[in-house]
Amino acid sequence: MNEQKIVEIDTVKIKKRLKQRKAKMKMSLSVCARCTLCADSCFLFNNNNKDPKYMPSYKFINSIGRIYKRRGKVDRAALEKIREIVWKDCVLCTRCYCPFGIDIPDMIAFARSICREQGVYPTFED
Amino acid sequence: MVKGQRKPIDEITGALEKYSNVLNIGCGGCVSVCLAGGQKEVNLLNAELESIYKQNNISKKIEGFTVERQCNMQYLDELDDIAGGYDCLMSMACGAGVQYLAEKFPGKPVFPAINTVAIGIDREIGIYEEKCRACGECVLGYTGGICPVTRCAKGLFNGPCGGTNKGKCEISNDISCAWQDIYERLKGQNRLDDILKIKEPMEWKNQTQRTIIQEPYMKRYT
Amino acid sequence: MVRMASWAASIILVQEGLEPNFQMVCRDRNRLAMQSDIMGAYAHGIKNVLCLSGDHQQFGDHPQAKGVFDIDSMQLISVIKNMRDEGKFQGGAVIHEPPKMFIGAASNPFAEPLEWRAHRLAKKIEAGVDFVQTQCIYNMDIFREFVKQANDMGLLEKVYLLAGVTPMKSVGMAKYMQAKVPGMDVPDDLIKRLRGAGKGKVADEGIKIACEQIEEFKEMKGVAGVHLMAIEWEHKVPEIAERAKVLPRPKVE
Amino acid sequence: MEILNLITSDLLYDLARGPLVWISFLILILGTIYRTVKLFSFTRKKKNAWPVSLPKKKAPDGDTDKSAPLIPKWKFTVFGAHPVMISVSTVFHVILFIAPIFLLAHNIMLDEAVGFSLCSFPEKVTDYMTIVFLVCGLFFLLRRIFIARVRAISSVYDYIIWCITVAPFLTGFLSYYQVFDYKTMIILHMLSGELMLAAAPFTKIFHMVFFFFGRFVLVTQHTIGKGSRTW
Repeated sequence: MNEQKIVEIDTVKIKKRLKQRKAKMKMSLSVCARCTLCADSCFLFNNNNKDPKYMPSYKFINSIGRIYKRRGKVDRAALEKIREIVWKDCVLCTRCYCPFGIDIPDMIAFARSICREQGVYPTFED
Repeated sequence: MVKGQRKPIDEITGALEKYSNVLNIGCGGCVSVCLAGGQKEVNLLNAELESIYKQNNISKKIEGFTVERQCNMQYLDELDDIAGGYDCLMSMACGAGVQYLAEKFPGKPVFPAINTVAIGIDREIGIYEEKCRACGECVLGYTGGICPVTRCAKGLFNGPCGGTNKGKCEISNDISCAWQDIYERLKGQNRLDDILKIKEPMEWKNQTQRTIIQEPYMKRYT
Repeated sequence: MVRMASWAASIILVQEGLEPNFQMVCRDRNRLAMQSDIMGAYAHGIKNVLCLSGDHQQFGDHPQAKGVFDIDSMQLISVIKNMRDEGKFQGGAVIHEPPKMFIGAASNPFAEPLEWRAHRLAKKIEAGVDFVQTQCIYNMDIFREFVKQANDMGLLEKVYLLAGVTPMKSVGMAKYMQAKVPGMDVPDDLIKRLRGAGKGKVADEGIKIACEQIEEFKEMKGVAGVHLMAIEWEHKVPEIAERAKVLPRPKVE
Repeated sequence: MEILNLITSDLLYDLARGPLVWISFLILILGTIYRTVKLFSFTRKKKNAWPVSLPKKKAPDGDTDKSAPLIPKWKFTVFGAHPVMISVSTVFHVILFIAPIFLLAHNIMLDEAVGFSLCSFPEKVTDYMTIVFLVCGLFFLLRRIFIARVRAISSVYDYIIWCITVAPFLTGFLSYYQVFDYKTMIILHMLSGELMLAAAPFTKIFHMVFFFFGRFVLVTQHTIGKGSRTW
């Protein structure tokens, strides 16, 4: 089947991509007050015994947030963890609520596209 | 994605009349994106129903649950332990989701709370526009990316008809003539040759239920 | 509005010794019904068929009806031509007694985009049309331009173009047509002229205008004839024809 | 002891009540302007993406909820989901803004410095306000420590910001009642207040501006009003 090619993670490329949408992402990440009011707007959070890992804020802080924090210098293992978050824990239904109006789905989608570009995406073995 | 719209409340209460224990099932897919059938809408509809029943002194239990997508059995399986306790199910998914849910629980009445309207696009949050009728034989390549099946009231393939009225459709001044738009776009791209050819009658592929098997999976299923 | 089926009315006309023009619209029938009707009409001696898309069902008193529009007028022309010349139905089956139909279509020189109209006529000709009836003509400038363009493209040698003429009964009718009827171009000058005719003489002026038009069409290169549509004024047709000096009817074999 | 000496030194006292106040206000104002301008610069005016005319009817199938009884809409807002959190948060933020502005002591100083002052609340009112504020702050802190979902996304940074926000109120309150050494407290009060002002534009406290931008200006599903800009 479609074997996922193991390729070197190109951190330069990630950095370049981060730069493209730096303003919006950094602003969104920096103003998040960690208030957790977004939690209940995610039906996955409600369906999974209110497990914090399904909170919209948790998902973006630990995906795109993590990539930004390390300025793109992430390794394959980190990206694979992020893959689990952005594909398995989020369906991009775009319905999360943020009291400040932070565009969470866009950040998840951006994390997805960075992962995809690095050859890290859901495979058929999952 | 698929676009839907909630049914009028009277129709919903009418459908549920004989049942006292209802599970309202939302869908986190397309209908959630178009603000018609996600978790939030499930909660809203349930609250609305509860207040109606309370007003009329009817005792009914209405509960909600939202699955990732109702068009995939894997996600419907989440309902195995839940659905048993209800005497009817209501689905806020598109027509496909409702049918798959009904197939999963053949012994239970399943009612739709949504009218599935179209395959469409998000113009803005809350404004959705039909773009495709899933005719099964896409002609967008020669019509400049404007669908005559969806947009032309008569579904003409060799338009525009004589009723075009200053770029508007004959049936309404609010609808722009699809074929005028096709003409303008192709003219801009210097591709008018495309519509000079006579387009043969369609082979309508949406006349019977269709099943598709993607090429790489042919071997697996045939 | 529901009217008697065109094939039925046509049969009555055949029985009266006239040569009817059987109209068929894509709105009401799918390709099977259309081909079946063509066969039936031909069996009753109907020889002309006018292929139209049809007004949308939203007009009239049955707006909820489902429009068929299985094929469009262009495709209908091809289908009938294929029946006549190749002796085959659209599905490919052989017709033992192909209907020898004289195929007609409509053309509207006044709908946007104007410069495309001649091209659409060209498509109809390529599809196999024998004669074309135009929309009611009021804006002569645009019509002349259209005929010139069609002549330049060599279209009018391949098709009989019948210019549509509808005499105006009243100023109200002209204004209604100008504002409400899609694909109709009624210039302000015409309304002014009708108004200028004075009380009780508007109808006469309307007929006079129609006659002037017909005179011009007689001379116009590429115009084969006139299609006189005296809307809700059918009893006036003989009078108008007489005044336009198009009587007696030419014998056609 | 060295540090205590330094804190209570006249030099630091003069510094804190003199230039540092102006510097911190300058940072607050310029920083806020800078970041707000930036917000506008990387968002753009929203163009109408819909066709010139929309169908006049509500929808093809006309869902008119006229027959539906009015359900309390607030139940489906964030207030309905977390009434306590939202109430506490609102009170906290309101006091955060108005208490310092209308505090008598601040206004007297303002009057001495520039010869102009705002009206003041009675001292008793600001006193209670401060107590309420501190209770709210405590609520936030406990929430951050004990509620799993909040803990899951909390880091040292969040606690630091919490300290920066609460410290001026705590020290102000303590100095007013002359608990501990007054001079130390008042210097700490001034320093922490200045730190909060200076930090606001460049930390997550900037949500004070982003909140209004995100909810009133940007177009999202939860925009209040129509919204005019998009990313």
